[in-house]
Amino acid sequence: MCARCRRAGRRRAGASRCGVAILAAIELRGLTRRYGERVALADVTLSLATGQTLAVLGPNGAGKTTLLRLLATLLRPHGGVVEVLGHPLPKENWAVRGRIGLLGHEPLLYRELSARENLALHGALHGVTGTRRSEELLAAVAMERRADEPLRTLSRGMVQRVAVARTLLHDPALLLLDEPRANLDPAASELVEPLIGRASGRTRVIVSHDPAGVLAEADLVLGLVRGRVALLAGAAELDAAALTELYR
Amino acid sequence: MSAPGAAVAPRTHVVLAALLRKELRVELRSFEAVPAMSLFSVTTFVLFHFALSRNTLSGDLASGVLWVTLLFAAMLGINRLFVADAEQGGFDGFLLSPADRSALLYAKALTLLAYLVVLELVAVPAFALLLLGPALWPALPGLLVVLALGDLGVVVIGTLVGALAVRTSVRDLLGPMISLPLLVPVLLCAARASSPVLAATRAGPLPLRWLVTLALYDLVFGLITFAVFDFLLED
Amino acid sequence: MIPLHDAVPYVAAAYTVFFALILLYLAIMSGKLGRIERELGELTELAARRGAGAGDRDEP
Amino acid sequence: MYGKRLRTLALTTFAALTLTLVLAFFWAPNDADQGFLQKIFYIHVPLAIVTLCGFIYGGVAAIAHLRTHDSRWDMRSYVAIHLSLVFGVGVLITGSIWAKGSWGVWWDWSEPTLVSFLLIMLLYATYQPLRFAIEDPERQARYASVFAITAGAFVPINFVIVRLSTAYLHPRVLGNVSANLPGRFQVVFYLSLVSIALLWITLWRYEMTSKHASAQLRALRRLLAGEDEEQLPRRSAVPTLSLETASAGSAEGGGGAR
Repeated sequence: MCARCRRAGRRRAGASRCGVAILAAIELRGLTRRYGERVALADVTLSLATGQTLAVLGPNGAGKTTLLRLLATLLRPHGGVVEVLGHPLPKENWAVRGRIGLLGHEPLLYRELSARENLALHGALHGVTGTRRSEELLAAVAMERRADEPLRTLSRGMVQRVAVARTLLHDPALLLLDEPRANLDPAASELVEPLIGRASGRTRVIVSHDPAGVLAEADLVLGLVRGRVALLAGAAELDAAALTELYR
Repeated sequence: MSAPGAAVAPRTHVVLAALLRKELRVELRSFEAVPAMSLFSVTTFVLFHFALSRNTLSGDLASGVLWVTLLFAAMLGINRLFVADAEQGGFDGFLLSPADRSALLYAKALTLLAYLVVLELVAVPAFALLLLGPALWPALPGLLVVLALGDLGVVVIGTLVGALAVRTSVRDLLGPMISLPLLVPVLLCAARASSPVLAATRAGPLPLRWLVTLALYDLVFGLITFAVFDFLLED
Repeated sequence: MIPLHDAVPYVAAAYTVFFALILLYLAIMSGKLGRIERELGELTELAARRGAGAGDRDEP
Repeated sequence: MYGKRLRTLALTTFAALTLTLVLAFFWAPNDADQGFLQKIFYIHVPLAIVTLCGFIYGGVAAIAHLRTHDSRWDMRSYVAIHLSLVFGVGVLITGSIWAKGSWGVWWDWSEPTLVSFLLIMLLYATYQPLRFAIEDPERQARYASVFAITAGAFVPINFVIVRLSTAYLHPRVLGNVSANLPGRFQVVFYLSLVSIALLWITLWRYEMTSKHASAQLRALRRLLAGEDEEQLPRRSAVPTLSLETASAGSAEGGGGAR
């Protein structure tokens, strides 16, 4: 039972709702999301067990980012059932927020503030007390030396590393990564691997345009074309050819 | 492999303090809003001097000029209020956290109030120096009361309209276009309330009728803003 | 109390403005109706072509 | 589904309006001090009242939209405000004609209804630009509803405060003219109020029917032409109806409207 559910007075014993070892980290049944009259996501159904990695592939505008933002409780589903970390969305957004780490194209950091100040703000928003965790992460992404300079003076790669530290500051149970390796040079990629890579042991959803690369890390692969599920299979059964066919 | 325990949901005042610290730092380092507002107000007084070709003002005219200037200077603050959050992903960063949504409303309202107070620290003395006929000192206590209530009105409407207009394509136009009509009652009550205080002969008493109306207006729109603000964030 | 014949033009003006406004509004709305009608025409034609093209299913 | 009772509604409105005109001009006596000019009163004041109620209904529909996330409420709010804006223009013009007739000036700051109406129109004139400035249809609808609620609350408050300020200057007799009208005036006034309200409702349903028809037309086009051929939706302030909810609730739609 996570701390928040206990505090919220959830006494229903044995409820799968927030049992610690919940089976499926993500459960989608017939998920739909519209953009005005057009469909952004139509009838997406999948189940991702805790600790596994889902790779989401597909041409631009297929709804990959929409799916990611929806899982991050930033977008409301228009239809279907969405359960993240055992909590149905959007009814129990509160229980899921703070347990999700979103790393997207935007670092979600203030350029005028330094890395430490940004992490302090993010920590306060998430109820993370003390600076032990943020110092640890700054060291992990090798940014502790330039942690007090405003971010606007840092390079895009460095900001992305601080963004990785932000994503992990509140120790999320689920990582949502939108092309995490963009803007990262090989050395930096190596550095963040234990944090957001397979080695981190967290449940992950990765949106990527590099089928071969992501195939190695994924347990489950979802192919989206114009918002519809074009392909949903275990990574083992797929090869790069099937994936490139997706982009034709 | 148990799911890592979630951090307990943060208490609102902790979040509020963090947001205010951020606002203070961002403003002190980028100096976007406050200097512009203060300079704008002094320049506007000079414009009024030439436009009305009057060396000193008092009574209705003085309070009118003062309040119109403060209102337009406030427009600059309202336009800048949410820009940093909209452009640098501040909204998403905040929405991802379990923090209470209205903490952002309180933080932004207090920030706008701080903008206005600093603005008035510059504008009111400048006004007294440049245009005000009667002495400022006897009028100051009454004027401060009206300024306080007027600022509340501007803060309530400004925060709501600032959030409404910031993520649109014509934000600098839409902000003032929507907030000015909504602020007319605030301007009306504030100007009527402060005109006897700035009277030429002796600083007269504050008209209670306008103060009460202004306070009620602030209260009603404060409740409305509180009720609808969250809908501006959720997607 | 302004004399009768002075008042008539104002009253007439007010009522004509009222009706003119309503008629203008109806004109705009009928423009929209025209557009809907034209688009429907296009679609029925598309459906007919689609129906003929398919050939096997008998279109209702 | 909105067109069902439209014809009967239109006929009743037509009958009510003609009856009002006939009674206003041939049955009601001339006013003691305003004379024949007072006839404008039968158009101007009911139009103002109906327009204000239209704006307030726009706010109520917006509240329903925010609570239920149902795009039909957003459409109702949009059409109500759009129509009230058109009526509001009528109020301002007839008001200034009346001011010209009775006080010799096209605009009179001491007439509270005119002043507060100008303010309300200035505020609601930003409704369309606000909608047009937001591209994402979902967010457009939500921001428009937030605006409609705030502006809807502003309408009565502003009416009171402006009346407070002008009456404070020099009280006008016109303030409560509709209250102490002798018999015949009162009958014609309320009849006119009812008929203009009916007119507003008829036009509202008429526009709802038209908007709903074009929404279904676009859906039909998507079905026939398939997804890809459909070009990017051009930006518009008009709300988009998500038809699943709309068609699903068609039975309710007819009854529930207004």
